[in-house]
Amino acid sequence: MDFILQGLIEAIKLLAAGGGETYSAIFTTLKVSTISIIASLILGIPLGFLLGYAEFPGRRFCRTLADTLLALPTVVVGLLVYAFISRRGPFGDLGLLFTLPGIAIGQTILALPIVISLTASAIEGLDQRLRLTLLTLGASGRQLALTSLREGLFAVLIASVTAYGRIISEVGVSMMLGGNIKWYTRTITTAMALETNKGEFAMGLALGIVLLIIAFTVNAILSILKMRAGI
Amino acid sequence: MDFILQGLIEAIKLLAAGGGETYSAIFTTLKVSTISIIASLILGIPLGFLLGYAEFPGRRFCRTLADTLLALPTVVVGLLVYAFISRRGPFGDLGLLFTLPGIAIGQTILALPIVISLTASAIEGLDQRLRLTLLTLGASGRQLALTSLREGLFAVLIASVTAYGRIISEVGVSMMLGGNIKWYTRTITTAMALETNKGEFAMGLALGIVLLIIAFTVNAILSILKMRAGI
Amino acid sequence: MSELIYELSKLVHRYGEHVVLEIEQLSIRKGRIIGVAGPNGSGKSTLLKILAFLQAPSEGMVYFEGQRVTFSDPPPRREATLLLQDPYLLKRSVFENVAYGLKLRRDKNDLTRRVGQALTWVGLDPKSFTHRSWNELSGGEAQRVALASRLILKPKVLLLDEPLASVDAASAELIMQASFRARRDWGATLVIVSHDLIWMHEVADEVLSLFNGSLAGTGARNLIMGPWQISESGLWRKELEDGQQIIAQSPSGDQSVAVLDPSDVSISPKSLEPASQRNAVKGAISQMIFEKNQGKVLVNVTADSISLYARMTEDAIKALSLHPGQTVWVSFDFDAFQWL
Amino acid sequence: MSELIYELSKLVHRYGEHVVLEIEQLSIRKGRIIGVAGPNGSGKSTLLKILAFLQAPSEGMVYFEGQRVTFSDPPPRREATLLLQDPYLLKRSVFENVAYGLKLRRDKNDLTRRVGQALTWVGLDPKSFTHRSWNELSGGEAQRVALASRLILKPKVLLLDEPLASVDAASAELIMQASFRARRDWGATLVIVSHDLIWMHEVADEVLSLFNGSLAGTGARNLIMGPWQISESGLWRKELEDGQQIIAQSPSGDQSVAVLDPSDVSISPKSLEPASQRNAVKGAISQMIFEKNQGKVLVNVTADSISLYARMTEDAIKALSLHPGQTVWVSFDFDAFQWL
Amino acid sequence: SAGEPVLRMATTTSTDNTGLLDYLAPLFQKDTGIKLQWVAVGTGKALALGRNCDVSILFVHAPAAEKKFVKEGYGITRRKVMYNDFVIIGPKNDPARLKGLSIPTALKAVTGKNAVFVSRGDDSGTHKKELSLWKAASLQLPDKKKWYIQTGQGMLTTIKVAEERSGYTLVDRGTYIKYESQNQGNPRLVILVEGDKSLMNQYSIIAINPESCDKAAYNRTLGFIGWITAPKAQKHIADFRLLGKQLFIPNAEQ
Ligand SMILES: Nc1ncnc2c1ncn2[C@@H]1O[C@H](COP(=O)(O)OP(=O)(O)OP(=O)(O)O)[C@@H](O)[C@H]1O
Ligand SMILES: Nc1ncnc2c1ncn2[C@@H]1O[C@H](COP(=O)(O)OP(=O)(O)OP(=O)(O)O)[C@@H](O)[C@H]1O
Ligand SMILES: [Mg+2]
Ligand SMILES: [Mg+2]
Repeated sequence: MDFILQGLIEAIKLLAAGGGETYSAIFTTLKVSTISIIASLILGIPLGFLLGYAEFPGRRFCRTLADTLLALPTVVVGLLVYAFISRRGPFGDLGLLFTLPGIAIGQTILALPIVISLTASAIEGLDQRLRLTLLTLGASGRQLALTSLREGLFAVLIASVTAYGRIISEVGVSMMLGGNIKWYTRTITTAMALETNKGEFAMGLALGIVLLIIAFTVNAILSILKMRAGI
Repeated sequence: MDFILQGLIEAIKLLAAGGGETYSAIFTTLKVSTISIIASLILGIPLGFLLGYAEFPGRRFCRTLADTLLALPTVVVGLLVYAFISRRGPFGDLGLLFTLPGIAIGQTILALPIVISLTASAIEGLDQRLRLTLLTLGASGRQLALTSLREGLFAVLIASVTAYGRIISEVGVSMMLGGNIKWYTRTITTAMALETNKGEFAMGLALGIVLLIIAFTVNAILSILKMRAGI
Repeated sequence: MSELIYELSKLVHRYGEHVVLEIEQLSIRKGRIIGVAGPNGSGKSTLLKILAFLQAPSEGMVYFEGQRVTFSDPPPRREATLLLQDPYLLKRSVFENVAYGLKLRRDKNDLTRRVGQALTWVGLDPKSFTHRSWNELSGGEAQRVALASRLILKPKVLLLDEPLASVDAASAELIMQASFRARRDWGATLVIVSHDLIWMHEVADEVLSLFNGSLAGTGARNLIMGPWQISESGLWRKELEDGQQIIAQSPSGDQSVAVLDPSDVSISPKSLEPASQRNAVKGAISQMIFEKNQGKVLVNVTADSISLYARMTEDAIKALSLHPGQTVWVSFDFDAFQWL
Repeated sequence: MSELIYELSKLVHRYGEHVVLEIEQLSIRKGRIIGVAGPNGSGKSTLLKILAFLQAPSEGMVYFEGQRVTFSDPPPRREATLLLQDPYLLKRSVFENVAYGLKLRRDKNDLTRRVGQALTWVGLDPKSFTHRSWNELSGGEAQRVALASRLILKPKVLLLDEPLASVDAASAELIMQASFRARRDWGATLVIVSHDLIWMHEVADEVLSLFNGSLAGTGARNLIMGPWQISESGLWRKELEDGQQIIAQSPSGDQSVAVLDPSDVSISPKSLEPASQRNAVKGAISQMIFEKNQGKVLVNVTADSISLYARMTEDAIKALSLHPGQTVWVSFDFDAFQWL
Repeated sequence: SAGEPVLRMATTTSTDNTGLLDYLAPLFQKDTGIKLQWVAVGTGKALALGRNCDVSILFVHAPAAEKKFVKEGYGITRRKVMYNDFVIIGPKNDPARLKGLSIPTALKAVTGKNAVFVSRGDDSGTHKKELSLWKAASLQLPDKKKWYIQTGQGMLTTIKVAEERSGYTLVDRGTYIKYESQNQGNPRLVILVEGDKSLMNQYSIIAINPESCDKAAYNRTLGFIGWITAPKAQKHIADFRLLGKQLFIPNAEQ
């Protein structure tokens, strides 16, 4: 029990200290998660839109597949990507294993089903009249997509927030593909896992709190932006 | 690379074998994840509904908080719950540590923000006229909630699917609170982590595939039910 | 005289800073059918939402059956049911939509029969409609399903916001019948908003006019839109496209809308010249409508782009032997206008 | 004779198994204003959606400006714009809503002025409306914003589905003006669906009637709803509540709707008795409407719960000196009915 | 299985990953009727679980930390069970030429050549041993050096990193044999330095002090300690093999 309080104190100390291992992990986390969320949104939103709007055979199956992949465990992602980017893998020569881009690839794959599934249901949930109205006003396919996304912005935002939460909180992929290498690929979560395994529960919790503070900051900024935009 | 193919073969073997360690882990996973998803839906849907519909001071802050908690790492949940149910913790006497109910508590906490946030935005996304229509037809508060959820069923379903994906794929909580005890609290994901740690990548992947087959089955059933219901 | 069901007093409603409703006093007696007319944005829907207890007014008091309605306590919402201007159907079958309110009240006796009856009231054949899904309906059919789901509740008060929008002529007739039936069978009080003045004068005991949020007498009104130009003489002038003109005293702005009481308008089958204080406009009779409640006739004259109503007695019409299609001269005073 | 803009041939549209539209042949000439009337569910909106290329017909051909429209290739959607029956505004300001279509076309010259102009056409003051949000509008205001966002596009074809629903009288007039302006200024062709027959006869060059998905001549129609009862003589009978009755030959079912051409109905100011093959119903004239395009007068007689139109010449009216409010006898043959 | 007496143990990953406990637990249950359940975690976490009374017995290999644990009163009756040894492994081509060197010279050679060295960096028994080796060689810990990679992960994962980076690492023999077996006896990393006395890896068993944890199943704990240190179980340990190689050498003091 007492390590909870200790963890809080420790968290403040960590943040107050400035520099050092914690800040290295914070920056690594921010760097990787930013790349991953951007990549997964760029890939996922158009796919989600297609899945939500377009009519094509097998659409229902694709939807079920995307929903299934919400259950993709980090370990599986880690293993699969590892198979491709390890020295013995087809992309071994790129030297991506145990690097930040390596982690980003894994995290992007992890977050993609979330972005796709939630975007698709956001689009499916839109008022039927929207599509007709846009076509009637002369929207082309791309314009239809952009405006629909903008009208469903609120729901697309929550998809992004959910995906970001998944990315920033995951351990398995960072551990396997990043290697938790100190000063280099150690993220807050891998550091946390390490401290916990060492029995340094207070320290583990402190890092967790630091992570949540970061997440809160990101979400608070988003919330203010949303309020400004009147959503 | 080769372990991917190996993993596929291994997965088929595991499932074909019947009984044994794998089936024990499958049943454990199904048992725990079912409890967790039901608990998180029972707790999360009403809270999400309140957050999406009710007007109260601090609502925006609560929303941001819920969004933040989407980034709750499994390790933090594990540590916090551990603090309470460890022998030295306030609920130590219940002997929940290293048991399935122990894991379920952690997973429920992990999934709650997903259920709450996605339900809240599903409710916020509902047509404004729905609320007025229901009031006009004489719906009481509870009836208003139930019908709104039913009208937003599609979005609430995707919340559940996302939460289920998170629950069934997580490792950290099961590891920390369940202890990965063979025949007892070992789930597919903790077994997977163990195999991977042991360097048995093919076996790890095989378990991952088994997990995804389970998730696919669940989602396919859901998809058929949705189709029947005409959603 | 029957008792009052509603009493509104010193009612003000604002959206933001903008006052959209300001009613000093309004009483509605039990069992009456009240029509509410008025241009777009005059506050009709806002008034109905307040009467349905869906919206608390910014200021003022609402009494329902003599009781002050506090909008913080759950108000007596089940007593009054509103058909929204833009009706919404639940994503279910027609049957479920119509039966929904009864199910909420755990009143499940004889549902099939009652749903069928309610559908028949609005002119929908139960056989072909009960099992349709909400999205397999045309606009007018959906509108009528929404109405049926209110009628079936047999509420004390029925508030209908534009029940005729996108409904066909036969249904307009049926909705009128349904309104009468509601009053006759279960003593309902009705408040109906519509832009179809003819229909409304047939169905309603009394038609309230709302202008800019205020009650402005009863009955139909002529509206003449701007732009108005100031003329040399200091009077304001609206030019019609055929060169005729309408002259008015002091509008509140060059885009003001002039309101003219049809009772202030006369019609002559013989040529009239504009006089010093009186407009004369040449046009053709496009419609003549009998106002049942007043026993008078509204004559609608179209002059170029403008359409004006004059209210006349049957005798005057007979005397002048007016008929639709006839060319006539309409006259009214420069100062007969109210301004919006 | 100007060229054709639309040609429809052997058109069939189904929802599931249910045929809702079946048009053997329909041509629309450039620059015409075509009205479409018909009861709810007769297929009007479906027809407009096909003309707007939003929906491919189940069968048949659509030609636009002489070209066969293939709905699989992107059809010429920018040439024809449809105002939906249940209009939808984007969750943006009024300005953004009205400017949206122009922005899609990357046509951003002078936007403020053009948006202001389009708003003025529909009777909304740009100053007070441009900056409002989509959800700060009354029903009729929203309807008119939706219309403005179509007018601003100056499309070759304007398809308006119930533009008058929930719009006030002044706006109805303005919408008529806007329709004429669209034809005059940029040669637009218009197809307008409305239940307001009077308005439609004023605005349209020609009014098509749809019944059960088929074109059924032009002009207004009387509808007499069931139930019909079989009488001893083998004829069918509808009883009015005041004891009068209407007799018909062979309806297709006891709930059938009878359609009666107003030209087949006569009116007499003197008492008439039902004859062997002819109905006579006593009622009162409630309206008289001048049909500009036909130069005839529609006389609307209300008999108990039924309302019937008779089409008469001006001279006949003058001769009988009919006027609203007057008690009259309406007569028509037993076999004058068509059945729905 | 609800009625079965259960003994809960926290242990390090090596005893679990090698399969030793899977092999011993059924034998123990057959002899005593007690069901052994174990949680395989890092040494530090194992000690923390012991401190919090979540397990009744520890089976770990970090002598210094263990002594401290007992001294603080959390543990009681610490008994040696078995040992194996640590070895330094590296790529077959041995770029820093470590083969056959003594431990201190080998570490100096690594430092001198900036050769990649992969460290567990997780406070595990192995990590603690490695730290003590740097100290014994009078070398400063090369934290933050580019060639010194601290994984903070388990042994096999750390070996994978070393393999990927063609680096050296310190490993316990049991895990190395497991690694060898996974690579069909033809691993990329081979043993280069071994046999030094300082490389001994002692596993001990500690009972949780029933005075500090009233819920600890002290009787069963004593039962297990008695069983595993007895000659019969000691022989089982000696018999436990992988690829035909013995992984642990029992050394319980009778
Ligand atoms: N949510 C809102 N926020 C701000 N202003 C609003 C809002 N809703 C309505 N208004 C404004 O309030 C006024 C009254 O609106 P209301 O809907 O009551 O008019 P109405 O008489 O029903 O008009 P219509 O005939 O067009 O339905 C209008 O000027 C409208 O622009
Ligand atoms: N999506 C749909 N699925 C099945 N049936 C439909 C669907 N949409 C419309 N219908 C049916 O098709 C027929 C024609 O509909 P349509 O909307 O064209 O009628 P309408 O003439 O526009 O009627 P209204 O005056 O009520 O708007 C109706 O009987 C309606 O019930
Ligand atoms: Mg309104
Ligand atoms: Mg329609």
